Amino acid sequence: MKKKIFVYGFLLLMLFFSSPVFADDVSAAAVDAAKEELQLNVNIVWTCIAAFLVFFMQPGFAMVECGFTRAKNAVNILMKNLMDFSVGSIAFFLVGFGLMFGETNGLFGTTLFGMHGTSDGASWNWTFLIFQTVFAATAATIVSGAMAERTKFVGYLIYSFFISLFIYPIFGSWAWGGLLDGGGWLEGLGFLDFAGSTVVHSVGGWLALAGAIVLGPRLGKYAPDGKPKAITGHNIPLAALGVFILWFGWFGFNAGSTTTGEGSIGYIAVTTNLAAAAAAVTAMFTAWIIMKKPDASMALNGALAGLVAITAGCDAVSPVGAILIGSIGGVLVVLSVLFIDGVLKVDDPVGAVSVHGVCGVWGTLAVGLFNMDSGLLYGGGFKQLSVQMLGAGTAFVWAFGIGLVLFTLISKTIGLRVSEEEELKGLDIGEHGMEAYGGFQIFNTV
Amino acid sequence: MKKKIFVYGFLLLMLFFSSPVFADDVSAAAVDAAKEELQLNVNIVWTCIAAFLVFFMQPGFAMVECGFTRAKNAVNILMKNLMDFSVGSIAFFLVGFGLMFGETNGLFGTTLFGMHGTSDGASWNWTFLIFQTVFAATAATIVSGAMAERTKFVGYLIYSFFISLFIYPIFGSWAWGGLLDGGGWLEGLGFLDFAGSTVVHSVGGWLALAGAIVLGPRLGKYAPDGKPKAITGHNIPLAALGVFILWFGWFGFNAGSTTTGEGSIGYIAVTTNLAAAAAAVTAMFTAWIIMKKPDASMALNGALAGLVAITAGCDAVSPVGAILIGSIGGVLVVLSVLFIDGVLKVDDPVGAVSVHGVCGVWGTLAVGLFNMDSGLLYGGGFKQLSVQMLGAGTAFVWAFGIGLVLFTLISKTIGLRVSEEEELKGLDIGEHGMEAYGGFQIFNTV
Amino acid sequence: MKKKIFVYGFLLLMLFFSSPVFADDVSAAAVDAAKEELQLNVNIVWTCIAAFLVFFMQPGFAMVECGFTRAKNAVNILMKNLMDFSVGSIAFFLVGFGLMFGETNGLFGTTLFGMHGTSDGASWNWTFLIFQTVFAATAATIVSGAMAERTKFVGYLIYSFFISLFIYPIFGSWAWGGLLDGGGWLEGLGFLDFAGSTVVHSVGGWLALAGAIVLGPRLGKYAPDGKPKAITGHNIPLAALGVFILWFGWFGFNAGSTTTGEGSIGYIAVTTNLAAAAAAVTAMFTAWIIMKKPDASMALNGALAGLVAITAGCDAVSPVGAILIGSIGGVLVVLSVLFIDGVLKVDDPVGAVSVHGVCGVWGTLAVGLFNMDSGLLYGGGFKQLSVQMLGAGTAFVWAFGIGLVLFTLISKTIGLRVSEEEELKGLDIGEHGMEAYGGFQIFNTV
Amino acid sequence: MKLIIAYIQQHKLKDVKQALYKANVHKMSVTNSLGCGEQHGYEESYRGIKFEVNLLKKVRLEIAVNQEFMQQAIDAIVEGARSGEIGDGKIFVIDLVECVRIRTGETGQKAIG
Amino acid sequence: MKLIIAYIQQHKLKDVKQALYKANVHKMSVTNSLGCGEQHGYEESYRGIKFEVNLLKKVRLEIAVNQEFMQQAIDAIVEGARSGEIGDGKIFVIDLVECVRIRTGETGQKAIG
Amino acid sequence: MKLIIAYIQQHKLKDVKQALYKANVHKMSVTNSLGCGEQHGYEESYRGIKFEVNLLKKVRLEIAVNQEFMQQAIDAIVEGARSGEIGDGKIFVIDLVECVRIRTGETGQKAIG
Ligand SMILES: Nc1ncnc2c1ncn2[C@@H]1O[C@H](COP(=O)(O)OP(=O)(O)O)[C@@H](O)[C@H]1O
Ligand SMILES: Nc1ncnc2c1ncn2[C@@H]1O[C@H](COP(=O)(O)OP(=O)(O)O)[C@@H](O)[C@H]1O
Ligand SMILES: Nc1ncnc2c1ncn2[C@@H]1O[C@H](COP(=O)(O)OP(=O)(O)O)[C@@H](O)[C@H]1O
Repeated sequence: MKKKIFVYGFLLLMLFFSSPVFADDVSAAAVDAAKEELQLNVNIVWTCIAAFLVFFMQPGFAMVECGFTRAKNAVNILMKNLMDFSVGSIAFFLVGFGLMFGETNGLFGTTLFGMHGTSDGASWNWTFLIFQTVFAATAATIVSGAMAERTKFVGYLIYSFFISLFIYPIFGSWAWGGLLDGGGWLEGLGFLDFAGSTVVHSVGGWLALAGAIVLGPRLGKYAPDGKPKAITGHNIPLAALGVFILWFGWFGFNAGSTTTGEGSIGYIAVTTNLAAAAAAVTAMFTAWIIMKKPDASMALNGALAGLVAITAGCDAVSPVGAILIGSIGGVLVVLSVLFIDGVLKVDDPVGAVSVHGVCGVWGTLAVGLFNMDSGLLYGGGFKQLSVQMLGAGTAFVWAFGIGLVLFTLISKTIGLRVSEEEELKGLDIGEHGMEAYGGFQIFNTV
Repeated sequence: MKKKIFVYGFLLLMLFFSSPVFADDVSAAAVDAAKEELQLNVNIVWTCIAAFLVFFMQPGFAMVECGFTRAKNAVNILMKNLMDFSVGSIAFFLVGFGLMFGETNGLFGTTLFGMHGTSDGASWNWTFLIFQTVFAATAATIVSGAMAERTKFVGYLIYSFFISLFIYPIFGSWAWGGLLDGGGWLEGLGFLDFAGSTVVHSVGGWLALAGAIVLGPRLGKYAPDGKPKAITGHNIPLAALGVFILWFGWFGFNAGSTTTGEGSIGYIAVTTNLAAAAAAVTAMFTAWIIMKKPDASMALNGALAGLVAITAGCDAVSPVGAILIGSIGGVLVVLSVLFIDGVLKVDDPVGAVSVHGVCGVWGTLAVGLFNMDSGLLYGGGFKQLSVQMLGAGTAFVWAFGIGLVLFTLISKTIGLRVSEEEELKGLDIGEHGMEAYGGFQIFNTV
Repeated sequence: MKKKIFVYGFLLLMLFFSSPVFADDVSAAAVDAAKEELQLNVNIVWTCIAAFLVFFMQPGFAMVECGFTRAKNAVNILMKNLMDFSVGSIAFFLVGFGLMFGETNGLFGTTLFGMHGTSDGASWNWTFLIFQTVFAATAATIVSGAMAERTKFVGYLIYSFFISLFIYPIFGSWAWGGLLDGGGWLEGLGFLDFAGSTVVHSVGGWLALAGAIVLGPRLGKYAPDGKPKAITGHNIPLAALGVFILWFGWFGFNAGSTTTGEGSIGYIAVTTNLAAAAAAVTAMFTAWIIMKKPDASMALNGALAGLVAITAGCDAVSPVGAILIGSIGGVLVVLSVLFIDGVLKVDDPVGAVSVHGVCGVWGTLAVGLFNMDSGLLYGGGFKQLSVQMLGAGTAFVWAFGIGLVLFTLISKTIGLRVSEEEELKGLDIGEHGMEAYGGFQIFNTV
Repeated sequence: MKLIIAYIQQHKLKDVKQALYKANVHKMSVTNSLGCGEQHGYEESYRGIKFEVNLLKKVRLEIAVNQEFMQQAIDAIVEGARSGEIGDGKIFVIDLVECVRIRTGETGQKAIG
Repeated sequence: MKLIIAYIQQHKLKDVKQALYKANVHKMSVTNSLGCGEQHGYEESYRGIKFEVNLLKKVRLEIAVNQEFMQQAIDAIVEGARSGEIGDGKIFVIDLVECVRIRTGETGQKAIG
Repeated sequence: MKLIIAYIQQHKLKDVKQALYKANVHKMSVTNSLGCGEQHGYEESYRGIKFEVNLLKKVRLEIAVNQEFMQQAIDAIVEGARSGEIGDGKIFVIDLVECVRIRTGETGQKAIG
């Protein structure tokens, strides 16, 4: 964006000083200026709408997480989703955006706090801010799913605040800072993550992993012999609605990351859609083979896995590449859920770690393979792939590391987990003093 | 919009008659014409999409109202929301739009009925009509929440029809008529209500108050000693989904009110989002302090309160101003709900009067304080503030006054309230002969 | 689109070779080129967003179908909706799109398979592909509603695959092929179906009819004496949400079918909205008169009926025409549901045949009556009307015919219907081994 | 000791509870139930088909009382639940052999109240 | 007078109701229940974990009858509910001491039907 | 034969089931119930109004046993359900006159287990 403005400005100047000024020269400049202005308006309209779509992913997450957990904790999960977005929006406006996109000291941005220095009104920066705010909120909200049904509400508010305040923004500045005034070492090395398989999803996923580990599993999740037991979700229609909403919002997430209203958004919409579709299908068949039935929760997670996986490379892989990336993501997510649940014995009620963490890594590496310019399969050698590995690895170290520290600190001080009795009775009564489904008869004990 | 067309038309004419016609003069005019045409297309695309987002607020309201009331009245609430939009769309097309935006006789518009005189096809007026239709429907649908669980369906159809037919349009013509062919005395005085804190929300809120008063409280709402009793909602996940949908749609509501695709829409999206986020947080903490638990219904209403409050000034206050406006709105809505319920003893099942009426007034006055041009806090003196007070007061007198008359008339003639037995058994069986949740076991008596 | 590019290209060439080249001529060409480029970008942004809205109709269908059927089959219906979109997206990309829009051999397209020959990146074709993919998926998903609660999941996957693979695309090529590289005999005759009352909805509706006939009614649907019995839906709020989502998405469906960001989209939004509103009202009153109560399921279906009916002529009828088309559609859908259920004794749990098949035909014929250019009521004679009849009739023969063959084949081989015991226990347990509402108490037997 | 089982109209629960309180019966258990009795069901209509709902929603009360409270409990239920129309419900009484208060382990008559 | 309590498979309710009607038993109350018996639960799988559902959904009938109707009511239930497979259910019979029709205040045998 | 009816706290069901299994009681039926007893309800607050929920959610167990299992079943329930606080619940015992296994038609004591 900014670059273009300079280029055109420069052209304008050149034209101005070139003599003799021919009539058509002047008007060529005028045409360019008009074009630039209009294109900026198109970009703003497009990017704003994309931001709204990404905002709409918030109820998508809320419905998925609510539907895949038990009725007695439904209010709690909804409040968490509402509050991480609310608290996060303000934290990101005041601090996070500056850390991520301000002029960098090499490690993080140091200007633009509270949008300082940006004129109120028509500046592109505001559009960019709303777009980036909803991205930050996506990273933050991923965590709540993995920590559902046992986390203290106060503890949740605190860690959610820190994620939007600095954990997400600082990593973000390394990979995406150059999109505005910043510039980070990862992007400097050529790390490609178009819409955030790593920056948003893996970071969220690894934070979620840290949280789930520190918390420990829900009561009754593992039998005394260590065998995992199923704790079924209470409202699959709601969860399915959530997945469809996420898919819908993801068009804004991926295609909107152009922040430019032009041809490639149609292309990105196609790759995004194909990857999601392929992943839903392969996840269903994988579940069908392993568990003998086409499990709906796996198919739904499969669609999300495909979306996460294509996020990094949606602009730069072929449609067939997209189908492959999605297909592998769909298989991966099922295996990963089974592995984390059954082998690692980490209790992640909605599969957030597998969907966002694991498939985020897969999508990031897939760029190294399928990128039509620099990917291994297109003769680009191992260079891109190794940069992608570095980026994905850094995200893991940063997010999982800080996550462990943060959650342990909260756990040792104000406490991260509710009491056993509260967990049995449900967090809705315990934390919020209300029920999700007043009047309905529900077997809370099942 | 219109003005621009005249300006450019004028320029075109001037250029045409200026002689000798230089090559670059002509092309400058051509550039302007092309630019104008393209910008119009951008505006149309943007305004249409914003209108669709505002349309989507209809299910937002439907889900909030349905979720916050009891299962036995769920079908009824949904039918009301469907029908007020349907009946209202037609009434507004035939009459309301003309009253609001036709050439005015000083009190209301008198042309454009049924869009008379507008050529079919590409005219901007059609885009403007769809945008204004969904606004009118928003005002109309607010009322159903406050009158839920006890209003006769026939009575509802009638008053809903009148709201879209003339109650909303006539007030609207005073504040917004000049957006098309009209022009009203309030806007003439300098009344500022960018996207409708007063025009849409307060008007809806005060009609809702009148309705709730004429109807009286639901059976069992007040103990014999006058103490209010809680009648809990039956589906909080649905209500939360509704709030998220409303938030999503509100981006169209506020940013779309530019009806122009340019830079300020990003800015408006930012202020809108910050106000909503801040209000959700302060409402939660207010509820937490007063009731010892972070009540979800209050936090959800808080988000809506912030959205209503920022609506009037979203284009003209600073982001920090937006946070303050939202924060105060969030506190206000909680206190107002408690006051209306506990002191006024008016039974408003979903808090519509507090959210739309009270916070609409707050948002309107806040323009007089926080407007960066004319607000009291920016050295603009009391002038703007007093005009804002006048506007908010007029809205109250008009909407509450007409509301009392209308509802009393319906009540005395065809009847406004269902029988006691029907209320106990539920309006779904009584009015529609069907159940919302066939097969589910529900304790209707609780 | 394509045509315009040629026109402008031609102009450019002409300008280039015209001598002497005047300064303003050159810049006029430059202006045109810039304008063309920008308008293309506007078109891409608009068409992509419209495509996303149409995608969002998928959860609309899913919620409507889920809500109008029983809780014990909810997971199954959701999986079907997820999978028809997923499988269909891939089939349409690989084969369907080429059959529909590739260069035609007279009967169907033979190029563009897997988008062969389309350069990756900014080409308009990608935007067109995503837009057409979501249309194909709409046709496919209509069928699941009519076949709900008794169809084997495997059978569903198979027929759904074939619909997107060739059944929908080949008919589509006859009416719409000329929108890209193809060209069909129906459009050649002057058949008008702007957004697909016939191409999408009737085709889906007649396939649904074939499926419902081959399957036979659900157990308990007809008493031994042949009298139909009501099998009530389990979640009307979800169904109502679905209808509102569909209405929202339909703005993309109809207005997006311009694939151009210009004035007529506002006009189309108005006609679409008025028809839907009018139909909801007339359907409600029709039900009220016949069944003595304003049945919500009929009013909701009414809104959909109006949307289907206006789809063919939304660009070319007057607003008053739209109200009439919708009003008649609303009456028709109620009568049709009663007729199909009570006289034909075909069990269509959600009314898909009436909404999409019957009202699709009505909307197609209505173009022959209400089209402001060629309609009978506008003095255009019977010509248009007869072409519309031919098109609607062809759709019936094609879709219903192939449907009968396909479903019978599946039924005879792998089986189309679940066992009686599975039907009684619910397809969720039988096909997917899980429940939709874990923990809730539900009377499955009612 | 007796166990009283009563089926009443859903919307009469509040009145019955009040009547029982006045009769000094404070303990009870409430369950949802579908009932099929003399009341012939109302007509629901759904998508144009009227159908008789012959399993009507009822509330089931279970009240354990000492012998001497039995009659006043029954009277209270009748008082609270009667509207005089078909569907008002039924009361069944059975013998209770034993009663245990889990918290204290008390048994018999002193455990009941 | 007897009170018959029967646990049956959910999807057999329709057949049982029909059999009871034929046996001239028209009144009953139906409740949802989870049962744990010889039937060992089916396997659900959710997110990859199979688990045995050992509380199975059953329907609970409660039918008050006069002595002379008892056997034919039991036979009807058995006829309607039996499939021969584990999980078919159980019937329990207890003595009914009193019965009151709330609407009329009638008691005893004439109140039951 | 006896029919044991027990009302317990919802979240104690798992423990009670385990205790019953240990006592060799494998069969039971479970229902949802709202109870009103000595436990005075907790305070919910909704939209700023605190209200006392005086119908508390309970789980209702129904267990048919042969005489000789009765005491150990009662003991097991008490063991699994007792926390010592108000709201722990109650156990009621009534006489069972007959018992039929629908699958086989067996009656009496051998049908019960
Ligand atoms: N013989 C019975 N066995 C079991 N439940 C019964 C019996 N008779 C009535 N009920 C229950 O009582 C409810 C009310 O019965 P109904 O016949 O309508 O009352 P009434 O005859 O007093 O008007 C029924 O819906 C059913 O739940
Ligand atoms: N002893 C018992 N006490 C209470 N309920 C029982 C008892 N035995 C069986 N049931 C109920 O009957 C249902 C069917 O029992 P089951 O043992 O599967 O039948 P069967 O042994 O005849 O095949 C159980 O799910 C349970 O609800
Ligand atoms: N007399 C009774 N009749 C019916 N149900 C009862 C009776 N007493 C107690 N219950 C049931 O038992 C539950 C627990 O009773 P509660 O009085 O709280 O126990 P406790 O006195 O042992 O602390 C109640 O909620 C209610 O469901």
